[in-house]
Formats: sequence, structure tokens, C-alpha cells
Amino acid sequence: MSSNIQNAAAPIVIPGHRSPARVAGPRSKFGPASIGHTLGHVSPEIAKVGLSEICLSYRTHGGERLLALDHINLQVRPGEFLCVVGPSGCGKSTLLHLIAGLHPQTSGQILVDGRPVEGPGPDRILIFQELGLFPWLTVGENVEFGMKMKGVSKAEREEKTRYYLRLVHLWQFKKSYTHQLSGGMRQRVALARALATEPDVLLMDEPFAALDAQTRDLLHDELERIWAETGRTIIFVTHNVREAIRLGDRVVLLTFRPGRVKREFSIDLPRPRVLEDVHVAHAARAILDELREEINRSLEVEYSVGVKPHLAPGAEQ
Amino acid sequence: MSSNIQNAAAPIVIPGHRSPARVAGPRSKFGPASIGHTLGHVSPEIAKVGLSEICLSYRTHGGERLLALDHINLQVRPGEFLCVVGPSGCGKSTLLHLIAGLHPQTSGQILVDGRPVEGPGPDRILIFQELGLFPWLTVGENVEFGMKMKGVSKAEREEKTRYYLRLVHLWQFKKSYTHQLSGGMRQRVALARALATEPDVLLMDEPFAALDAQTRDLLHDELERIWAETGRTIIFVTHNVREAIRLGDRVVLLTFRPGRVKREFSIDLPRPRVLEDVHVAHAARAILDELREEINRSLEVEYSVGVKPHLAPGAEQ
Amino acid sequence: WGQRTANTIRVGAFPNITHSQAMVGKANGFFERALGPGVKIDWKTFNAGPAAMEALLAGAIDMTYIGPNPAIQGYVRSNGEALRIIAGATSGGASLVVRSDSGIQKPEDFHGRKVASPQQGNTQDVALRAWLRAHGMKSLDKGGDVQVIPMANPDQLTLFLKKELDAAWAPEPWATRLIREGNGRLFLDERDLWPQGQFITCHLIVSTKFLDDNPELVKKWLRAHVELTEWINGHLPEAKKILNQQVQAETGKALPASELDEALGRLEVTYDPLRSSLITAAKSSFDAGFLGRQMPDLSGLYDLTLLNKVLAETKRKGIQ
Amino acid sequence: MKRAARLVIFYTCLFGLWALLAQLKIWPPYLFPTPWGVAQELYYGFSDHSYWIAIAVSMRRVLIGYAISVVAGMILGLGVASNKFLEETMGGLLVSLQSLPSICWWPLALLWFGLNQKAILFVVIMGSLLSVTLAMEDGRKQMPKIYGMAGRNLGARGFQLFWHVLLPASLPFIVSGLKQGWAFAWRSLITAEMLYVSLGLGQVLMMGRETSNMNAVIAVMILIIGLGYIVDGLIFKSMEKRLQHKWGLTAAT
Amino acid sequence: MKRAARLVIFYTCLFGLWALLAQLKIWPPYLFPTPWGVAQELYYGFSDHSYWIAIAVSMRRVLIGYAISVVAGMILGLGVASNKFLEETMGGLLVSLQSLPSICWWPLALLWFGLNQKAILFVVIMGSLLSVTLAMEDGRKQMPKIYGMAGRNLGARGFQLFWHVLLPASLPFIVSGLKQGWAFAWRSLITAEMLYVSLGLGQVLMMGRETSNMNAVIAVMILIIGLGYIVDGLIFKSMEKRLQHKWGLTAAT
Ligand SMILES: Nc1ncnc2c1ncn2[C@@H]1O[C@H](COP(=O)(O)OP(=O)(O)OP(=O)(O)O)[C@@H](O)[C@H]1O
Ligand SMILES: Nc1ncnc2c1ncn2[C@@H]1O[C@H](COP(=O)(O)OP(=O)(O)OP(=O)(O)O)[C@@H](O)[C@H]1O
Ligand SMILES: [Mg+2]
Ligand SMILES: [Mg+2]
Repeated sequence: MSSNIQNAAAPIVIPGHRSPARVAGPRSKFGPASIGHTLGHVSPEIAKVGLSEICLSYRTHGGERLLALDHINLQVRPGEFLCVVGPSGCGKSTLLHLIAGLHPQTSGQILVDGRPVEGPGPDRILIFQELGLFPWLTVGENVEFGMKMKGVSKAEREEKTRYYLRLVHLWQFKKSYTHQLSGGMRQRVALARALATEPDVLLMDEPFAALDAQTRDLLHDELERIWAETGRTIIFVTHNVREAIRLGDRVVLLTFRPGRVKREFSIDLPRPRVLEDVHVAHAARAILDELREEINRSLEVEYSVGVKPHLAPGAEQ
Repeated sequence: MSSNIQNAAAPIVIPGHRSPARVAGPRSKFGPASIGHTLGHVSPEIAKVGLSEICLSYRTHGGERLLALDHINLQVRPGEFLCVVGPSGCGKSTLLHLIAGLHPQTSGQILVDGRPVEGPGPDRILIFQELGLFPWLTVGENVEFGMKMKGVSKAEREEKTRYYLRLVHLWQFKKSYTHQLSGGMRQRVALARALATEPDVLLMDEPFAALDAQTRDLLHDELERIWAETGRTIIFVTHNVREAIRLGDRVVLLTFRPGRVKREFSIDLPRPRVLEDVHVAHAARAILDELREEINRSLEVEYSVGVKPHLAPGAEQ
Repeated sequence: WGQRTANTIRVGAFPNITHSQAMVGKANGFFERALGPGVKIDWKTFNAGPAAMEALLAGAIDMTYIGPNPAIQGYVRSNGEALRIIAGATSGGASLVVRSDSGIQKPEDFHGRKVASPQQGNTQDVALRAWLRAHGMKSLDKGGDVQVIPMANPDQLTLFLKKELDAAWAPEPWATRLIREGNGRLFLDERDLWPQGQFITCHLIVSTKFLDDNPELVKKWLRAHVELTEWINGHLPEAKKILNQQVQAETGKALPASELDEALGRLEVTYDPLRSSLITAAKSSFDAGFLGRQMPDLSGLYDLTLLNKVLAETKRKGIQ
Repeated sequence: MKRAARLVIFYTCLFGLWALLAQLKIWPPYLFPTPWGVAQELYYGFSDHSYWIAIAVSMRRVLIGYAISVVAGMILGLGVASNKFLEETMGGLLVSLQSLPSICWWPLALLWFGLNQKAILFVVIMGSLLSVTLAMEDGRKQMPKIYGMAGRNLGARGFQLFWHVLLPASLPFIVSGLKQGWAFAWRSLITAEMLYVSLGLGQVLMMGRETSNMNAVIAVMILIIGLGYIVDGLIFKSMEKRLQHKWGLTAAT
Repeated sequence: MKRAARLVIFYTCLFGLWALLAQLKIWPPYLFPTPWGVAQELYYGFSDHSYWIAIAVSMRRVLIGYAISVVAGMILGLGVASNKFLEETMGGLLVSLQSLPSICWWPLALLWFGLNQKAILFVVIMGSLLSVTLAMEDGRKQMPKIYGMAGRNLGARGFQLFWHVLLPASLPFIVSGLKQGWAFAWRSLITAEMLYVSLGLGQVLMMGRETSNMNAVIAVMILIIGLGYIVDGLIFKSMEKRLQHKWGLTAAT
């Protein structure tokens, strides 16, 4: 069991201190670093997506600033399936927005294919947590949108639209408007729209959060297949640790506000993996333990200034 | 194991055929009906929420109508924790909207405390799947909103706002606007807002979908505690079968479009339950099997009119 | 002359009985015949002096029938450059009308009353203020107790009927309408204030540039204008009919015959520009503060050489 | 059917009230015309074709002027909303320039175009252009950020982004602004037509006023209202319906 | 600092262009006034207090009339948007009634109120009321359904629902509509002040036209623009800023 998960490098970054990424950090108790490829060796040159020393702070009420991301260093190999987990509000979505080029970072550098990111590009498509479907377009037109922008021919667009809408089981709804869909259906439209654009790098922000278990399982399989067949690089944010292990080559755990890379886990389980599998469950436990640490830290922050409401002892998952 | 879950009554409703609810249906293979209270005996008189022969159809493109709910019969006891699961797009949200009185049903009757529902009321508060937070109010003002409408005094409002915002770990953000929050944080604000209004019947539409596992566990405990302490009736929609078993007295499984009650499961596991527990897992399997049947049916519908894209064999969860 | 003469002449006029020559000439094609086939007349219809003057200054029309006040203003504002008065058109046709039940009998009764004029600073407004001053009264804004209220003529009628106005200094046909429809009484015919009962109400002006470039054309027009004036004076009943028809065609409503008779009875059609009355009016206007800080020099305002040429050629008496 | 009945009732009541007030003779009929007087006026106006001509002339002017305003206003509005320099300079002037009465533009129109259709069109355009610009700018600025982000993320740039995302996303605002622009266009047209008589409803109105013919004034008001009603029904209401259908702003059950 | 610099540059360029055009003498100065001519006019107007009085009188009228329009327009708009009968009957007339030029209301105003401030206020109100109504109706109708549902679900009813949910939810629309209403109010005011001379900027404008004094016309235009700029900055811009801050329509990083 312990050989299936590998804590490759988890440098605990001290705020404000510039520590180079990928130096050896404390090892996870789950196993030696020797199993699997050594993540520490993804050099920035060959990385598909490289983040170095990324910080981002938001303006909040009263002119204060909230540090959302704090010196993030992360190299993603071409064709890697990277999962990002972390407590709610730790900066996962923010991270994807930065890579997508939708806001500028406060400091640090983001390289995609060795070139600094200066705005959105058709090589990086993000599935927004809020979906961002266009209400003035039908489901079919939404899926076509990215292709239309790229100048894909009408015939090809139609073919792909059909293919991807079938994939997410919504072909029948191609002429519906988004307000006529249920929450889960909307999420699948957003998925189809992003997949249909066929980008090099797919940035997915909790794309399966509103789906029932069965549908999600089917789509896990589809996503994994597409990934394997096309060699796309995927950065996948999820709050579901099992899902991260089911899909990822590597799982990055972010800390609670401000978001830093707390630890990285290399997942060496053979594919296809199964969500309910004991190996997956076991691997999840390690990550969940770390996550719990973060949540407890968040609670300390929350309750440091007042009375704590009744809280049941931490549950087991 | 098998004694922990009980299939109380699962009349398979034939479309258009009016079958009275609660007659004995096919028993689940998981156990005899004798264990636990017999759900079939909740009479409409004592039911907190009673749905009889509810149908709802939506207008769609081209003037067609889409039947979303088909002869739903359901009685919810006072103080019951009812979970509703079903495939994506089966009509779960629609059902909650109807109970909340936000649209009228096409036919059938909804009784709350024996009186027909004629519109929204402060006794039934819904947490929308889309949240429906007010962007022009701060987090604190959002939570206060329902209390303000009820005419709760300012001091009490403040106290409750603090209590419930602490509960969801967002007290620090009371002065933020909703656009300054992450997806999971927004979901927790919506939860706090609904809880703070302290309704008799709480209608929750996937309230934990965007939360990480740890936070969700904490909130499961809190919700269960509040439920136990106040004796509220809760109707809880989720796509997570384990979550349904973790929380519910009873789990209702809806069929794929149109939504009908496929089967009901009475959950007799002792509380507090633990999500990762083997009993929960085992119970989930029974429901998941039924769910898979529905998903397969949905795929048949989807692919009945064209070529099926490559689909991996159904995964295990 | 060496200048290429225009083959279109753009002329402004109002559908109003004070613009009799224009209305009649328009109706029976008099000017077209006089100018010959090579020249097209482009009639432009306005409702009020300022709009016509704006158009003339902007070079959008070449010639227009217009009242004295806008002509003076246009001349002064353009430092004497833009326009010349080349002939008169009508004289008279303004009266002070009081509401019958206002109790006004003599000039002193105007103390504390509300008196309307068509527009602040226009001919009637100036006349009203001058008349008040002559009778030892002042308007409210000059520290007196007579409320001079400049407002559009149709609104005066409304307010007469609502008994909110006591009197109005109005041009024709409004004076007549106020009397007939607004329960008014003629208090003073402005002609009584002037030597020979003549004062200019409407004249013909032309833009200086057009005059310089097309003197022949202007001369032809003037000859037609003079002949038409005499024709009207000689065939009053027929002219009235044509005039009323043209007004109806342009405004959609004819004046009742009796009103028309009464209104025209207070008017005189003439080609004499009545220069002295204009100079007097300009003086009053300056006194009332509507002509700037310094009395303008109006010496170049008239160019009557062509008119006098026409008059001489047709053996009529010239104008000094 | 019920809708039609309600409309009939409403208008019958309206006219009944008017007839009653006129019948009571509180005001003399040339101040407060009777419905039948106005009906007669309309009948005459239409039977001698003068109203048909006036309508045709005015509609043509307002439609051309408005169409130009809409296109130019959208471009300008987009520019103002997306360019910081324009926003700071022009942006602050939009409301105040729009407040200028049409009559202020008339001298300029004469200067540039002379006395002709173009001058009138210019006044109509200046009357409604900035209203459309304002609406476009507001639409662009108050549009939820997510649409712009999603559009850019999916590769839309420049004109594509404008045409496929910004424009449709702010359409609810724009439709609202277009209505206001339409009203501005009409008002400016009437002002211009009253200054320089050249057919059109403004002339009829002016002449009605000049001759104290309240019947004609009311007749023109009714014509303007009627034309507005038709245009509203044909253009704005149907745009709104489409919008509400697409965006799901109406009940779907 | 940079913003101020940009504004200075912009206005300097604008005046420079104007001065240049005037200097080139393409048009005579009585048609195309020079900046210094207008400056002198402004100087005289302010030093003999007549402009101060005109501004005070006009601002007072426009503010009162507009305030009434806003309140009444909102109520009316809400009524139209929420009541089916009103919507079908009044709703279809809003755009066309708003298209009626102010001059149409003037005879009615005189008839009802006679010669006084009220008549002018009436024209101002009729000029902007329906514009606000339209904006309110559109805001109410095009508001995302979820806000109304959430409000009702949390127990808001009747006036509470209006005040705490519908109004703030449609505020982006309303602010946009309020600007248009402001422009309408000004235009109507000037029209009314030109019809019945009783101080105010309309009178100054009228006199400028009467006396062919383009300097005065331009001076009034500048005053109207200036007042609009100030009101826009004080009221509308700050409302917009607040809105954008709350709703997160501006970049937060
Ligand atoms: N526009 C904004 N203005 C101010 N603060 C913001 C803004 N957007 C996000 N934040 C803050 O940044 C932090 C990170 O937000 P982010 O959305 O990236 O979290 P997340 O990891 O995606 O959380 P979740 O799992 O709940 O979606 C949060 O604390 C949030 O309050
Ligand atoms: N406004 C609407 N107009 C037309 N059809 C609608 C509308 N809202 C929902 N539907 C349809 O009704 C069905 C049920 O939708 P509902 O939102 O109740 O599903 P759900 O069970 O909540 O699904 P999910 O788990 O994905 O949220 C779906 O097929 C959807 O397409
Ligand atoms: Mg997020
Ligand atoms: Mg749902």
C-alpha cells in the first residue's frame, strides 16, 4: 500500500522566504521517494506549466489586502495529470485563474511552454467553478463557442459538438438554453465546451462537483481516456481527495489561507483506478490527515477571536 | 449489515398510472421490512410535508413540454431527516422548489402541516443549488436577511449572525461581499443564511457539494446536532449516496427523467454515523446499484438516436 | 459682372399674413415667372424669426422675409457683414389687447398687471416696454410693478381664457384672435403711436454675399416684389383669398373670413422699408437693454439701391 | 383573448374619461378638445393624405437617424467602456452632453449641412446617439465579469469578444437603453421639424400650435403615440421576449 | 495624479482645437464663436449675476422635478412590471408616451396650473417620469429570477420584497435609467423655459438665439454641460462606484 503513494517533495515554504522549488523536503510516511518518477526533477525548461514564486493578494473591504497565494512553486510536466486539493477558500480557483491568464499575479512568474503568460490563450482552457456558460446561447452553441473563436469549420464544429455533447449525455438538450438545465447538466455543458476546444492544457475547477456518483464515474473514465489518447496536460482542482487519487499522476495539497504548497504526493497506482478501491481509500487517508491539519488550523484562525461554537470531534473520513 | 438498511416501500410508478403511495412494493434484498419504523404508515394527516400525485412539466424549445416530475407521492414525518438522491437532471431541485412554493405544480397536491402550499413561507427555507446570495449585501447582511424579514430584533439578529457565521467558519468574512468569496465559502454563507432563519422545514439542495471533505464532515456533525436539538424536518438533496446515508433517516431514490420515486430506503444505522464506515459503505452499495440502473437507462435514452461514443465500462463505486 | 449667377434662390418665409407677398407669390407663381425659367426658387418655411435668421447667417438661405428685430440682431452680431434690408413688406399689425373683464380702461390701470409679449426682446416686447416707460411704468425686472411675461402667442390665448393674463401686445393675426376668441378688447392699435400710422413689421433681407454675387437676380426679385405689392393693394379681396388658401395649405387651418378681414385691416402691405420706424425701434430695444452695451451703428443695414433702381425703372417714387 | 379584452376595456375607459371631461365643458373646447373633434381632425388629415405624408416623412427620418445612432452609439459606448482614456474624458461628459437640448445642435447642423434632410438627421442623431452610448457603456460596465472572462478564456479577442460576448451579455441593458434612445430620437426630430418646416409630424404639430388648433395638436400626439406603440411592439417587445426566453427570465412551467 | 493629467490634456486639446478652428476663420465668428468670445460672455454673465441666478433657478427646478420623477417613476415602474393589467395596458404605452416632445405637455400644463413654477415642473416631470418608469420596469423584468425567488423564499413580501430585493437587484439598470432620466429632465426644462420666459438657463439660451448671439448660446451649453458633469460626478458616478464595488464588477487584485 505504502508503495503506491509517494510524497515527492513538500518544501514547507516559509512566508517571504524564497525557497527554490523541488528541493528535497520532509518525506511522507507513506514511502520512499524512489518509487515512481522523481517529481523534483521536472526542470522549468521542460515543464509545460511552470509557476515560480507566485503570490497573489486581493483587495478586501477597508482597503486591506488578503493574501490568497503565497510563493507558489509548481512545475507541471507535459502530459501530466495534476490534481490540486486544499481546504475551501485556500486559493485553488485563484491559482487556475492565474494560469489561465485571467488576472495578473501580484508577483512571481508563470511560464507556459517556457513563455510567460500574458493573458488568456486558446492553449489553456479553464472550466470555471461558476461555469460561466453563456445564457444567450443554446447548449449546442455554448459547446461550439470556443471552436468558432478558433475558426474551426462549421462541419467540424457540428461533428465535435455532437461528439462531446454525447459524451456528457446531453445531446438531446443541444437546443435548450442553460437556464433550462439542472445544476449537474450545466456542469456537464461546461465540461463539453472546454473539451471541445481541445486545448493543450486543460484547467478544471471542480468540474464534477454537482454530479451524481454514477455519472461522475462515467465521466472520470472518459476524461482519463481522452487524456491518455491525446496527451493533454490537465490541472484538476477538486475537494474530493479520492477523486484526486483516482485521476492524478500527482496530487498537490495547498495550505489554508494563504495558499502555499504544503505537500505533494505522487500517485503510482496502476490505471484505470477505481474510486471505491481500498488502495485509493488508503492513499486518500494520508492526504486527508494532512488536510485535517489544515482545517484545524483554519478553525484556530476562525476562533482565535471569540467563543467557539459547539463542534463535534473531527469525523473520520 | 443487511439489517441496517431497509427498503420500506418502493412502488414503481407506471407513467400516467395513479398508484397510491405507500402500498407495499418489492422488498429490497437488504432486509426484512420489520426492522425500524414502517415508513408506509406515515399518514397524510400527521405528515409534516405531504406530496400526493405531484406532476410538473416544463416548457422547452419548440413549445414541447418536458415532464420533470411524474406522480410523486411522498410523506415526510415531523422531525424526519429525508435524503433525496437521483441521477443528474432527474428533478430533485424541482421537487424542492415546489415544496418551497416557488412554482406551482402542474398537478397534484402539496400539504405542509395539512395545509396546501400556496407560495413561499417562512416555515420552509430552501438552500438553492445556485445559492441565490444577494450580491448587494455583505456576508453578514445576507445571513441576517431572513431574520430581518421575520422582524427579529437587531440584537438577536446580530447574535445569531455571529453564531451561524462561526458555525460555518466565516465570521471573519462578515463584511465581505459575496463576490469576494470562494465557491465553497459562498455555499457556507447560503447554509448559514438558511439556518439562521430557523425554519420548521429546511430544504437543502446539495448544500455541501463545493466543500472539501474535512469541512463537509464538520458541517455534517453540526447539521445533525442542530437537527437533533431543534427537531426540525429536513429534506436534503444530494448526489452523494454516502452523504445521504450518513445523514438521513430515510433515503428516497428518484428515477431518471421523468422523476418518480423509484425506491425508498430506511436507514437504521445508529447515530452518529461516520461517512467512511463500512456499514455506510455497504448500505451505499445497494442504493448505488439502483442508481446505476437509472444511469444506464439514461444512457439508453441518450444513445437511442445515434452512435454511442466510446464509453469505458461502468466503474465500481 | 463676371460672377457666375446662381440658378437657385433659397427664400425663407412664414405661413403668416404678415408675409403676404411671399404667400401670395408662392401661391400664384409670381416670382417664378418674374425670374424666368433658368432660376429655381427654393422656398423654405419657418415659424419664427430666430430660426430664419440662423439659417441666413449659416448660409442655408439667401433671402428671407423677416421681422425687424431679428434683422437688427443679425446685422449687429455679424458686425454689419451678413445681411442687408432691401425692401419693406408689411407695416402695422400689432396691438395692445386687454381682457374685456380685466377692468383696464386707461394706461394707469396697468399697474400691477400681467402683460404678455410674444418673446423677450422681440419687436412687440420692445414696443410694450417703451410704451410702459412712456406712461411712467416699469416692468417687474426693472424695478417696476408691471409683470411683462414673454410667452408664445397660442399660450397667450390659453391664459386669456384662464383669466391669468390681463393684456397682451400681440401681432396679427393673434391680436384679432385674442379679441375674438379670447374675450379681448382692443386697447391700443400700435399704428396710433407712429407717424402716418406706419411702422415696419416685416421686410425682405438678403445675405450680403448673395447680393454681391447676384445683383441681377435680386433686382428681378425686387421688381416682382414691388409689382406684387401693388397688385395685392389693388386686388385686396382676391389677394385675401389666395393668401388664406396658401396659409391653409401650409398650416392646415384657414382663418375665418371675418378674422382675416379684421387682421388685415390693421396691416398695410408696402415695399417701403420704413427705415425711420426701425431706427426708432432699435433705439427702444437698446434702451430696454436688448442691444448690448453700446448703441450699434445701423448705418449700413439698408441697401436700397436696387429697390430705387427698380422703382425708377418702373416710374415710381424712390425711397431715400 | 383575455388580453385583448383587457386592452379594449382600458382604452374604452380612457376615451370615456376624456369624452366625459370634454362633455362637462370645464374648459372651452379649443383648450380641451373633444374626442370627436380630434377624430374628425384625424379623418380629414388622413383623407387629404397630409397625415400619411407627415408620417412617412417623419418615420423615415427617425428610423434613419436612429439606426445611425444605434450603430455609432454602440461603438462609442464600447470604446468608452473599454478604453481608460476615453472613459475618463468622454465618459464623464456623456450624461451632460446628452442633457443638451436639441436646439443647441441646430446651429451647428445648419453650419455643416445647410437647410436640408441632413441637418434634421444630424439633430436626431445628436439627440439619441449619446443615449445609446450611455446604455452601451453601462451595459458593458455592469455586465457580470464572468462572461468576459469566459469569453476571453475560450479564445475570443477584440471584435469577436465584442460581438459574441460583450454585446449579447449586455443586451438586457442595451435593449433598455435603446428604448430611451428611441424616445430621444423622436423628441429631437419633432424639435428639428418645428424649427424648419419641411413636412413631417413636427410641422403638423407646430402649425396646430401656431393656429391654436388643439385638435391638430392632440391628433399629432395620438399619431406619435400610435407609431411608438407599433414600433415598441414590433421591435422592442419582441427583442425583450427573445431575451427573456433565452435568459429564462419568465416562468417556464 | 495621472488621471488629472489626462483630463487636463484632454480639455486642453479640446479647447486648442476649438481655438484653432476659430482662428482659421473658416466660418465667421458670429457663426462659430471663439473661445475668448465665449469666455467673455461667461465673465459678463457671472459678474452681473445673471448667470448665477439662471443656474440657481434652473437647478432648483430640475432637481425638484427630477426628484419627483424618480420616486413616482419607480413606483409606477414597479407597478407596471408586477401587475399584469398595468403591464399590458400602460406597459405598451411607456415608450411611446416618453417619445412625446415636451411641447405637447405644455398646453396641458398651462391649462391645469396656469402661469407658474408648477407648469414648468409639470413639463419637467412629464419629460423624465416615464424614462425612470421604463428603466425601473426593465430592471425589474430583466433581473435574474433567482433574486426574487431567494427573497420570497426568505420571507420577503410586498413592500419588503420591493425595498430589500427587487430594488437593489435591479439597481444596475436603475442607475443607468436614472442618467437617461436626468438628461430628459434637463431637455424638458430648457424647452419649458424657452416657452415661458421666467429666468433660468432656458431664458438665457432663448435670448441668445433671439439676438443671434452665438456666444451666449455656447455659454449656456457650457453651463449645462458643466452642471451635468458635476451632478454626474456627485451622484451617478458615486452610485456606480458603490455598485461596482459591491457587485464585484471591477478588478479586485
Ligand atoms: N474577488 C475577490 N476579492 C477578494 N477576495 C477574493 C476574491 N476572490 C477570492 N478571494 C479570496 O481568496 C481566497 C481564495 O479564493 P479561491 O476562490 O481561490 O478559493 P478556492 O480554493 O477555490 O476555494 P473553494 O474550494 O471554496 O472554491 C478566499 O479566501 C477568498 O475569500
Ligand atoms: N426552467 C426550466 N425550463 C425547462 N426545463 C427545466 C427547467 N428547469 C429544469 N428543467 C429540466 O427539468 C429537469 C429536472 O431538473 P432539476 O434541476 O430538478 O434536476 P436535478 O435533479 O436537480 O439535477 P441536478 O442533480 O443536476 O441538479 C431537467 O431535465 C431540466 O432540464
Ligand atoms: Mg474555488
Ligand atoms: Mg439540482
